Amino acid sequence: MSHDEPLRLHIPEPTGRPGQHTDFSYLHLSPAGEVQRPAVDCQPAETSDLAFALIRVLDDDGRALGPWAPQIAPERVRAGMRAMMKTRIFDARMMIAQRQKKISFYMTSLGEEAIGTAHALALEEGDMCFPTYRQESLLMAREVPLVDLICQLLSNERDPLKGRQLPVMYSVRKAGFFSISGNLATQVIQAVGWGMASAIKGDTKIASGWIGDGATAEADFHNALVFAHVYQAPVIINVVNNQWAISTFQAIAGGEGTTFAARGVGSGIASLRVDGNDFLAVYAASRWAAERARSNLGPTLIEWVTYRAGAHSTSDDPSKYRPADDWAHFPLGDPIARLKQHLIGIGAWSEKEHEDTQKQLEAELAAAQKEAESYGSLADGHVHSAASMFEDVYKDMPEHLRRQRQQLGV
Amino acid sequence: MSHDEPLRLHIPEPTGRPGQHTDFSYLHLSPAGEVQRPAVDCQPAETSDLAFALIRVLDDDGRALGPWAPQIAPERVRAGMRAMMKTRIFDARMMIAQRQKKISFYMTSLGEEAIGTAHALALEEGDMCFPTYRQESLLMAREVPLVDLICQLLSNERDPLKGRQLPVMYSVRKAGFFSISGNLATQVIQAVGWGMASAIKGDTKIASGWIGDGATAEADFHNALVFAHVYQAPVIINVVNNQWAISTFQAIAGGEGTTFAARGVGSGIASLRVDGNDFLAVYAASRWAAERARSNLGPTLIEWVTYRAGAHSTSDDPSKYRPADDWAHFPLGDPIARLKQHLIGIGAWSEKEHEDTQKQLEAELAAAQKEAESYGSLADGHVHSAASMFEDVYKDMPEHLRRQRQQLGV
Amino acid sequence: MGADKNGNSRSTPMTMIQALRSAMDVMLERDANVVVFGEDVGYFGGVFRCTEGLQQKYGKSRVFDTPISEGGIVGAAVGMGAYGLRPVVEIQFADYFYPASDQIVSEAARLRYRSAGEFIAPITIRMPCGGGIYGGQTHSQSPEALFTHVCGLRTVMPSNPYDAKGLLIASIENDDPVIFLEPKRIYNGPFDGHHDKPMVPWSKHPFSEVPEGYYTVPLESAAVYRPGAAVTVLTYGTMVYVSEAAARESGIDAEIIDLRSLWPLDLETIVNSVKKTGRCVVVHEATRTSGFGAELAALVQEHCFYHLEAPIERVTGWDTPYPHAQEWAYFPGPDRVSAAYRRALET
Amino acid sequence: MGADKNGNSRSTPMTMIQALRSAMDVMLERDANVVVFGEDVGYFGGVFRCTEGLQQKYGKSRVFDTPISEGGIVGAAVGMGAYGLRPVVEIQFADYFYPASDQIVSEAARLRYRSAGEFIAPITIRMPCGGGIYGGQTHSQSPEALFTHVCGLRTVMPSNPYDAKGLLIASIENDDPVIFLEPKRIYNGPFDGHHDKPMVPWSKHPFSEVPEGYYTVPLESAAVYRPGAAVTVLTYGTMVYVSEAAARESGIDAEIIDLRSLWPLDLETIVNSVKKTGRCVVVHEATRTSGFGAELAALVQEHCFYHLEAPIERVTGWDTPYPHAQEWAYFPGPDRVSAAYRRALET
Ligand SMILES: Cc1ncc(C[n+]2csc(CCOP(=O)(O)OP(=O)(O)O)c2C)c(N)n1
Ligand SMILES: Cc1ncc(C[n+]2csc(CCOP(=O)(O)OP(=O)(O)O)c2C)c(N)n1
Ligand SMILES: [Mg+2]
Ligand SMILES: [Mg+2]
Repeated sequence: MSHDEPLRLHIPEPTGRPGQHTDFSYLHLSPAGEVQRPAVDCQPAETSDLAFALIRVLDDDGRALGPWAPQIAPERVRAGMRAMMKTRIFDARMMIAQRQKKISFYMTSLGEEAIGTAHALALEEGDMCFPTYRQESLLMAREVPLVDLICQLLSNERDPLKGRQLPVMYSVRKAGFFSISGNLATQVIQAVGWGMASAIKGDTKIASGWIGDGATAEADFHNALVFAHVYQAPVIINVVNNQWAISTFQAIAGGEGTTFAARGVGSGIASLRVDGNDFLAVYAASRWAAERARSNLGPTLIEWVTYRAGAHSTSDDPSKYRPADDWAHFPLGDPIARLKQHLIGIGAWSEKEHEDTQKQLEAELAAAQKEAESYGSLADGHVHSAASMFEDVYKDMPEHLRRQRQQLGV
Repeated sequence: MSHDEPLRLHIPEPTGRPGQHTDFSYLHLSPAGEVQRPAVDCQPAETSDLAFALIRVLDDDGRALGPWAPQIAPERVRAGMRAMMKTRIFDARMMIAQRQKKISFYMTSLGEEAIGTAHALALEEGDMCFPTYRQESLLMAREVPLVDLICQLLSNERDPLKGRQLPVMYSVRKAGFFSISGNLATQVIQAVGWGMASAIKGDTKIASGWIGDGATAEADFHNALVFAHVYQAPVIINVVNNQWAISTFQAIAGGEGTTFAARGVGSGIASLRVDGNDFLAVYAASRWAAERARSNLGPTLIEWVTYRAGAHSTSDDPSKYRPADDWAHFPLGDPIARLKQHLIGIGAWSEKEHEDTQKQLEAELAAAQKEAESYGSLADGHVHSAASMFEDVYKDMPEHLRRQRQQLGV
Repeated sequence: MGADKNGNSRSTPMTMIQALRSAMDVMLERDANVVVFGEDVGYFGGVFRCTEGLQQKYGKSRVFDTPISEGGIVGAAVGMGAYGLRPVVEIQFADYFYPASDQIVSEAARLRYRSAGEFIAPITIRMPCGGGIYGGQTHSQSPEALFTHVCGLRTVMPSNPYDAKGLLIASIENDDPVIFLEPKRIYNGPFDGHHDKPMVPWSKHPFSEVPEGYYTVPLESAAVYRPGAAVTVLTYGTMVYVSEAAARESGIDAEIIDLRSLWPLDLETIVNSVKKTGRCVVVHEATRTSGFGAELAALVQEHCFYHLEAPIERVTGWDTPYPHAQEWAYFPGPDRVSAAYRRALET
Repeated sequence: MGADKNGNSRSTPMTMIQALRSAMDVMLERDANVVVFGEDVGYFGGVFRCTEGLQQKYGKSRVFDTPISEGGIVGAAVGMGAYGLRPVVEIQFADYFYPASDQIVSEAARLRYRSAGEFIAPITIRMPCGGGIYGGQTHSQSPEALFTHVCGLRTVMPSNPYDAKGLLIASIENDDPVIFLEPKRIYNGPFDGHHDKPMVPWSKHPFSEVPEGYYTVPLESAAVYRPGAAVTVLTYGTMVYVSEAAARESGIDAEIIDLRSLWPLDLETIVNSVKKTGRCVVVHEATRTSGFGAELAALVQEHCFYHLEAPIERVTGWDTPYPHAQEWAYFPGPDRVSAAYRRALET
């Protein structure tokens, strides 16, 4: 250990770059069914090894194994299946609409559909999610009217957000879906605050905050962990580790040699690391965390291990920084295919039903899109009035904004 | 686990309030000599249990025990003893000067003298500390001219900081002591940046960042952990857990049911929890961390468990929020008394030498204070000129500041 | 002003601190959705004692201590506001709001707009500001201009106990996020800039008569603190008293307007006065460049150009950090303000 | 300007992006203490491609990716600056600087002052700003006024490739912290506000001739972009071209001053022009209230009061968040600027 050796800066690198094959062994997978399931009222420290293991229920043959295999009616799982498929179809159609310049910008959740879907099913009505831009599956599971969503994407005259927000920055209060911020990471401490408010009022509702692997590096994530821990807030902190943050690998966000779940444990928060492409594992872990929160047992952090199969957004080209076929090699597979295999295995689904559902959803979406497009789009100028731009800055429009509106002549 | 029970907000409380006796069992002490000492090149995860245990060398009888007992020449320990005593005397005298209104504000480090002292001895010349306002012991160990420090406190004409900073907000570059910020927590990520710079340049110098238990709640602490981990920066992150942050107990900062060291482990950083009132333990842990950093093995977080024996600052009255005699019951005792007992035990110190040193230091300090006071003080108006107020805002004074200086007529 | 507009006749002399505490007390009592939190505000009652006794009275889940994380404090408040509470949070010193910038600017200020009204952030962020207490650069700042530039925020600064209570209640009841700046130099008495003179307590000042119960002072309304004919002075906070001292000492009949609400602003009162006097001096303690005085000067020349007989003067803190030892060379005291009055009248 | 003042004669047409990249390239080459980092700037070369190829050329410890933490990026840069490096960091969009506020304001800007020169923060913080790309409220902001209010910072905004490179090199070499704002709408061509017309590439513009080597454009110096006699226009960034279009379309002989350095400012050039024209219009894209235009208006009336024949007009973004769908109703385009010219000339 000579002190004369010069220091050098360590820069983490992904295990695969364009033209290579990613070595996914860094993920440290556990076999399905192997990880213990502690009691809901366990101490946070008892989850230490869960933060390094990976909770999985579905094995490679689609069988549900182990203590985390949830009690869930097949009907609910089928609903989840539909919501996942709907999410994927929605994303695919909207991508096309963006390429056709009908909508100005889009972000898909391809490959991550299980997480929001199963999580939404595990929550109760009235619970509030504080999502990022990649949780459209929460909306699909909560059956939000598609026309409203597409009008938001089209920024048209029926956009519920009056054309103010970029496409995908939804706000759907009645579905327990908080207004999405363009500034990363701000919403998790807000979720904690919402949960604290529920506790202050003696309510029974819980909050669920969402953040990407990359955004956990933002300081606001720390604020969320500290406040959630100190006040034992009834909140679930979801870290969606899809391995990438635009062009940077999760190691650049701090994932190297540790896990995002481990951060939670270190902060005194019960934490789980879960196969995010395993619908049943997502459901089970979400239920565990929700029950914990609702029983005054405090917050849970869940790291969902998944893969961002598509581009970061329609402005991005991932083949510049990672192998083009990376997703095909991702060891946790495709959440829809995996649940399909399981459902068929237990006799609750069939190839035919899958195809029928696909067609039916395609039709439903086509109809919704058609209707939404009939209300215009940003491209054709059918947007909310310029006058509406001055509203909602304050509750009541102050003098200076009235003056400015007048100056604009609207 | 009924869901109908209302939620409630948990608000952590200290285990003692004015008029009570604090129950210090929450500290979870380990006996001296019991905690393992992993190899300097261990993996961060191998320090998991160290983050919950407490590294201690000196037992109640002043014997140095166990694998952490450092190799250190008695002469160095004696130098440390002197620096600790000097710190305490300095603090006491400056407190009096503040009460006499000679200086406008003061903060003591009473009870925490071992930490900066032993840490400074464990670093090398050229290493850079990024301290808080409670690390004057670093300066004493590095034998910074006392007159300069007192001139800073007096804000007088010889204040090296030109009267710009509150007393105690020193900056002593040549002693490896970075300019103290009044805004909490900002300096730790800067320490990480400094360490990264050293690594970028292939230098051999390391950085040492300092933060209080309370300030770890600030988001900048997270930035420091993330960057230190990602780039394996050659840095030591010192968390001085003196149990209090002004009036709030360390549980309000997130210490309840976990430790501050655990945060480090969760972030993938090797972390130690150390008896901060045990000079030898401080020295040993600091050496371990410094060697790790200097050998390209990455950062270490050290939680120093100690007690803020005095008021937060001269503006504070701790008897309002904690038992007045709390320190007397603090189980880790007084660092000076403990080292004295050890040194006498090994025959390297005596009561007489202690008294002589005390007297000699008192005299040295009295002389320094006298000289410093001869250069005036804020109270008597012997401060840097008003014109100097406009300097150093930029490297070269821009036009508008020249204009403003002129307007002031100076 | 000793009498209460709302018919509540019992008044007591209060300091600013007592008045602010009384405002929170009244609102905690009236509205179960009001919660108060911040660093050291719970058990201890705040480093300036503004929340003393409130935790004992309303319980730990209505009034509580927080981790030292301004970003966390405001972020949590935004979430609570979305739930339906009305958080009143304290930033220990205005100098420490920066870690909360993103939550204030990108979240609280924009939430109603971006969600088209689905979610709102009806939060009040109290922060002691200003110098004059030898606090050095991190206990003296007046960052109001960093807030007035952010659409969606309201910025308020009272200058006396009566207004402090009435404006704080109005702010807590307001559905927009309010930055409530408290000039700490006048917490315990009006301060006219003569730091070498003995402190005057609030009890000697008429605006320290404060109704014990509920009342409001409306936002967006300025007060003519001292009517006058020679020059219009636009100011707020501590500088109201400095401007008054300058009027007294210079013998210049200044009309001193205490803005109270910085933004949105009571422009009408300003314009009427400047049209009358034809001269205008803006006084604030914050650094000059891009300070709120710049906006005031820009507005006045826009709206009163043809009435102005002299350039609008700005008397402000210098464009340097607030120094510790040179505090009184930095502070824009009565002499500098008097000189500006004279310059404004020279032509 | 096709020729290089410093004797380096080889010039090439460059876009703003290429010019910025070239500035970093030159400085990475010349000074081993220059390092470049930020979100996605390393392997990928930046979401706007400004750092493309630099990591390959200078290695991973000179040009690297960072965690998504603007506070961490600037905080680390301050520490590196204290060590002796010259960090050049990118904030992906100016809208995302807020998490770095405390490190910028309380640390970088004050370090030299508070340490009496022992430590400095010679860092350059690049950030794309401004709208016109349908980016909505979090990809369109122009927060310059939040920086110009902070003493100790320099704020710079180029409007063309030549200046972009020369100013960026000057900023990197400067020992003060510099906020370097890049109007992203003109990264690939000058944009005059006519969003429905085809985009003009930089290659058609004389200032796209950029020397390949080292040269600087001095800080604190404005450029008269278009000489004129009727009215002085104070502007910067994208708005230079909008102001020019307005002059062309209105037929008004506007003297357009491109400030380039917002603060510290080249006041002399401004004052000389206003004294000549007697009229002044300030144009910026940022929201109006407490925008940098307020400071400009305040300064101009302070220094040119007796020469002014009409109120100083401000043409700015409205005081609302930057909306997505109503982008062109928000953007202060040539029509609004022309109308202001006319108003300024009316009297
Ligand atoms: C404060 C802030 N900084 C930077 C950005 C730019 N940005 C948008 S998304 C993104 C990557 C986020 O990655 P991750 O959190 O992993 O989420 P994912 O996109 O993978 O779902 C970045 C850097 C931003 N929106 N906000
Ligand atoms: C950003 C910021 N917020 C708040 C403060 C006010 N403040 C100064 S010291 C302090 C307590 C710090 O406690 P801790 O970190 O435990 O350090 P200790 O005083 O115990 O050494 C607080 C709240 C500050 N200086 N900066
Ligand atoms: Mg990601
Ligand atoms: Mg402490």
